[in-house]
Amino acid sequence: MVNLNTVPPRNNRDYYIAIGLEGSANKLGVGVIKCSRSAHMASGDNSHNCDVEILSNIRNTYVTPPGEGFLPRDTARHHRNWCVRIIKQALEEAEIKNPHLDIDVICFTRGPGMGAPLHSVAIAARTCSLLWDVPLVGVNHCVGHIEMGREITKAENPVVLYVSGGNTQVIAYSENRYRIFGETLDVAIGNCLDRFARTLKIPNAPSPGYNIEQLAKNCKNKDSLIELSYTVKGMDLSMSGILAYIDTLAKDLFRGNKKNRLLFDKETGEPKVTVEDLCYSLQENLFAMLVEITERAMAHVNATQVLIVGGVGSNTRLQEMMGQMCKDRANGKVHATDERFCIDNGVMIAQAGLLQYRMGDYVKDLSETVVTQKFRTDEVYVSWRE
Amino acid sequence: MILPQFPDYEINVSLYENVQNAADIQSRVAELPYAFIDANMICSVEQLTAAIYRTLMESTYNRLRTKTLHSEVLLALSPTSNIGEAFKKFGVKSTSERLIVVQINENGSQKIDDSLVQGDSVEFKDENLQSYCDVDAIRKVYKLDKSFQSNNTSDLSRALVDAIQLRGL
Amino acid sequence: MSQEIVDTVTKYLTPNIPIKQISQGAEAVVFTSSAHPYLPTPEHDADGKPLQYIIKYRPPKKYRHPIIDRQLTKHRTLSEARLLSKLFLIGGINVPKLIATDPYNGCLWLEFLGEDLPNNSGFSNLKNFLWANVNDPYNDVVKSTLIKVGEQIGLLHFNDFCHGDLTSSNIVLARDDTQSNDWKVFLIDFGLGSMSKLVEDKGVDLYVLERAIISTHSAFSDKYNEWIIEGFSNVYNKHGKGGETKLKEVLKRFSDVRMRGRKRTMIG
Amino acid sequence: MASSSLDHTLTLDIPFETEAQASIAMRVLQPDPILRPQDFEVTYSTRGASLVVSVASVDDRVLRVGVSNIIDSIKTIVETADELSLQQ
Repeated sequence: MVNLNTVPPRNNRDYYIAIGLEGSANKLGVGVIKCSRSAHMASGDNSHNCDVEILSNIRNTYVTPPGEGFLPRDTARHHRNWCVRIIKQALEEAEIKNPHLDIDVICFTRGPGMGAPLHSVAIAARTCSLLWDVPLVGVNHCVGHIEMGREITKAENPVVLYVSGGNTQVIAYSENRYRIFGETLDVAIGNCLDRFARTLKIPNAPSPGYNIEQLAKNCKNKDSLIELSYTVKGMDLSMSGILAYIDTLAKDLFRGNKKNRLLFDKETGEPKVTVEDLCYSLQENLFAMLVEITERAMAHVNATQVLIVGGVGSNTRLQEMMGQMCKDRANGKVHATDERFCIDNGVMIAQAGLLQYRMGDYVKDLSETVVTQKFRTDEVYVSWRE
Repeated sequence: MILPQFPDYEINVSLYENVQNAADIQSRVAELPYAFIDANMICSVEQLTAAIYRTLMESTYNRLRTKTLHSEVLLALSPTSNIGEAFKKFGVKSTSERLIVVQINENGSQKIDDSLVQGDSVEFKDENLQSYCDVDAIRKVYKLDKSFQSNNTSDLSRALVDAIQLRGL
Repeated sequence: MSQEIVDTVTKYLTPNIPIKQISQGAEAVVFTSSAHPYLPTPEHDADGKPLQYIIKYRPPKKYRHPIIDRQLTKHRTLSEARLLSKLFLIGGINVPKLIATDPYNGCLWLEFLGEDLPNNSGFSNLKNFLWANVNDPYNDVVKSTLIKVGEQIGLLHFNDFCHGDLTSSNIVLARDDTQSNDWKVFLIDFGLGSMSKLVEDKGVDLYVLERAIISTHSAFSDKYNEWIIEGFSNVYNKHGKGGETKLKEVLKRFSDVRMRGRKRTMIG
Repeated sequence: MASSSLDHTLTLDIPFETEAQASIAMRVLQPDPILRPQDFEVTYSTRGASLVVSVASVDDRVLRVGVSNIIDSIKTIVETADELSLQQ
C-alpha cells in the first residue's frame, strides 16, 4: 500500500508546495507546484492523479547560433547568469512570501545531463535549502518527465517513449522501477536531429528539431522517399549510420556534387531532391523506428497506453504516427504531454521530487546532492507506486 | 481436391505404376492439358501439393513464369527458375515407370482421361511415394549437402517444401 | 480496430479457412487455423487430435510511410521464411516448420508449437513458464530448460545466425506429452533475424535476452542468466580450442555491450 | 607522496554579510568531489563572517582552472544569499 501522506506539509497547511530547478541541458527551468494532501493519496496507487496546481513555470533557453551546438561550459555560464533571477521570478509569480514556511521541498535535477550545467544549478539549490531551512530532493531527469507526463495525462501505467537531445528510451514500469525496454545503441534522436540541423545550418531557435519538422511539413514530394536504412534491433535502435548517410547527402547537395545521381539528374544536372525532402525522409524513417520499438514494448508488457515525453515529443508528426499505432492496436490511447511539459522544465522536477519527498525520501546529508552525468532511469527506486 | 484458399480451382492428381507409354506421353507433353511428373522425384504428398499451392498463388498475383498452370507446377517443384531444367528433372522421361498426372481446372470439373496413361493406377499417398522415390536424385536436384542429415522422409520432405516456397524470392 | 485486420485476412484467405486470433505482437498478428493450406487429408497428433496451424500475418502499418511499410513487410516475411528454412538444415536447432510463404500479403503459415500451461499460466513460452515456476524458481526442470535455451542460442550463434529480437516470449517450449518434464526448446519469430558473423550482433542478442529476463523475472534473473550462458557455452566448448576462442570473443563482447548499455552517457 | 608535490598554493578570504552565510557557503561547496585529487586539493573553512578557501595544486594552470570554477560557484552562492535570503 502506498501512502503519499506520510510527511505532513509544513506550517500546518493542508497542501504541499514544491519548487523544482532544472538545468541538465540548455534549458534552465524553475517551477512551483501546489498539491493538496487529500485523503485518497493515503492509500492505493494514485501517483498519476495528485491534483497538481502549477503556480509558476519559468524557463530560459540558451540558444546558440545556426550551425553550433551548446557546449557544457557556456551552458553552465548561462545557467549561473540566470538562475537566481529565474528562481526569484518563479517565487514571485507563485506568490511565495516566506519560503521557510511556504515551501515543503526544493527539488533539483541530479542527473543525467551535462556535468557543469547540472552543478551550477545544484549549487543554487543547496544554498536555497540552507538559507530557507527547507529539505532537498535530488531528482532523476527522466523520472521527472515520466511523472509530469502521467500527472498531466492521467495515464496510469503507460509505456513511456522518452525522446530528447540526450535520450531515446522505451520505458515501462515494473516492480518499483522504470525499466528500460529499449533504447538507442548510439546517438539519441534529438541529438541526431540537432546535428542534422547543424549540417543544414538552420536556426537553433526555438529548437533545431522544430525547424526540421517545419521543413518536413513543406516537403512537396511526399509520395516518394529517400531510402534510408531501417535499423531496429529488437527493442533497440541505431541511428548513427542513418545520420552519417543523410549528412553526406546534404553536404553533396550543398556542394552541388553532380556525381551523386540520387540527388542530381543524370541528363540535366538539375537537383532532384530538396532540403525539405531530406528532412521529410529522415523524420519518416526515424519516427517509424521509434513507433515500432514502442509498439514492441507495448506488446511485451501488454500495455494499451503510450506517453511521449522529452523535447522531441512535441513533434506533431511523431505524435500523429504514435496515435495511429495506438488506434490500430486495440483502441489504445496516446498521451502526448503538451509542449510546455515535453520540453525540459522545472515543474516536472518539482512533481517527481514531491512524490519522492512525500514518501519520506529526501536528502539527509548534502553529500547526497552531488550531481551525476550518468544516471540511469532504472536506478531510481520508485517508492510512490505499487 | 480443392485448396481452401483457392476454391475456384479443381485439382486432380493420379499416380500410376508400371507405366508402359512414357515415351509417347513425353513426346506429346506440350499438347496435353496436364502436368506429367516423374514420381521418382516426389517423396511426399506435401512436396507436390506445396508446389501446386505456389502455382495458384503466383497465378492469383499474376506472376506466372510459364504459359500454363500445368507447366508452372513443374517449375514450382524446381529449386531453380530454369524452366527447361525443371522439365528435365521433374517431368516425364521416356523411361519413366511411375508417373504422377496433375490436372488443374479453373471453374468446373473434369476428370483425368483414364486411357491416357497405360499403367496401374494406385492411390496418391505418402506410403506409395516413399516406396520408390529416388532420395539421392532428389537430394542432388535440391542441392542438399551432406551436412543436412535427413533420417526420415518427413525431414527430407520439409526441406523440399522450404525450397519450393522460396524459389526465386 | 483489430477487427479490421481480421476482416482483411479473412477476405484474403477466404472463409474456407477458419481463423482464431491468438496474439497481436508488435509487427504481426498471429492466428491459428484448423485448415492446412494444401494438404488433402488432415493431420493428427500422437493422441489423434487434429493439428492446428499458425498463420502469421504482418498487417500494413498505417502509421508509417507506405513505401517503408511495403519494403519492411516483404523483407521481413521473406527473411523470416529464409532463415527458418536455413536453420532447419542445421542439425540440432529447433524452429517451427515453415508450411507456406506469401510475401505479397505478408503471410506465413507455420507449424503450431507449445501448449497452454497448467493452472492458467498461459501459453508455454519461456516467460510464462518461468512465471509458472515462481514458487519453486530454481527447480531442476527450470534449470535444465534454461540450459537448453542457452544451447539453442549457442547453436544459432555458432552457425553465424542472429535472432535480433531474443525475448522470453520468443522462446517456446513444447513437450511430447503433458506429463513429461522434458521440454523441447524452440526459437520463434525470426522477423529481425539475420545471418551474421559479427560478434557485436551476437553480443546484442545475449544482452537483449538478459535484459528481458531481468525486467520480467528480476528476483531470479542472476541464476537464470547464468544457466542460459552455461548452455550457450556448452555448444562452443564442444568445438575444441577454436570453439573456446570464439566463445571468449562473444562473451567478452556481451559484457562490453552490457557495460555500454549501463554507462551510456545520457545528456538531458 | 602526492600532497608533497602540490606546492602551488593559494588562500582566498571571502567576506560574507554574516557568519551564518559564510558557513552556508562552506557547506554548499564541501560536498563536490575533486576530479583529480592527485593534482588539486581544496579545503573550506570559516573565520568569522569570512569563507576561507585553501587551494593546493601541481602547477599554475591547474590552480587557475580550479580556482576559477570555485569562484564561479561562490558567485552563485553570494547572489543567491543576496537575493533570496529570508526577510527578517
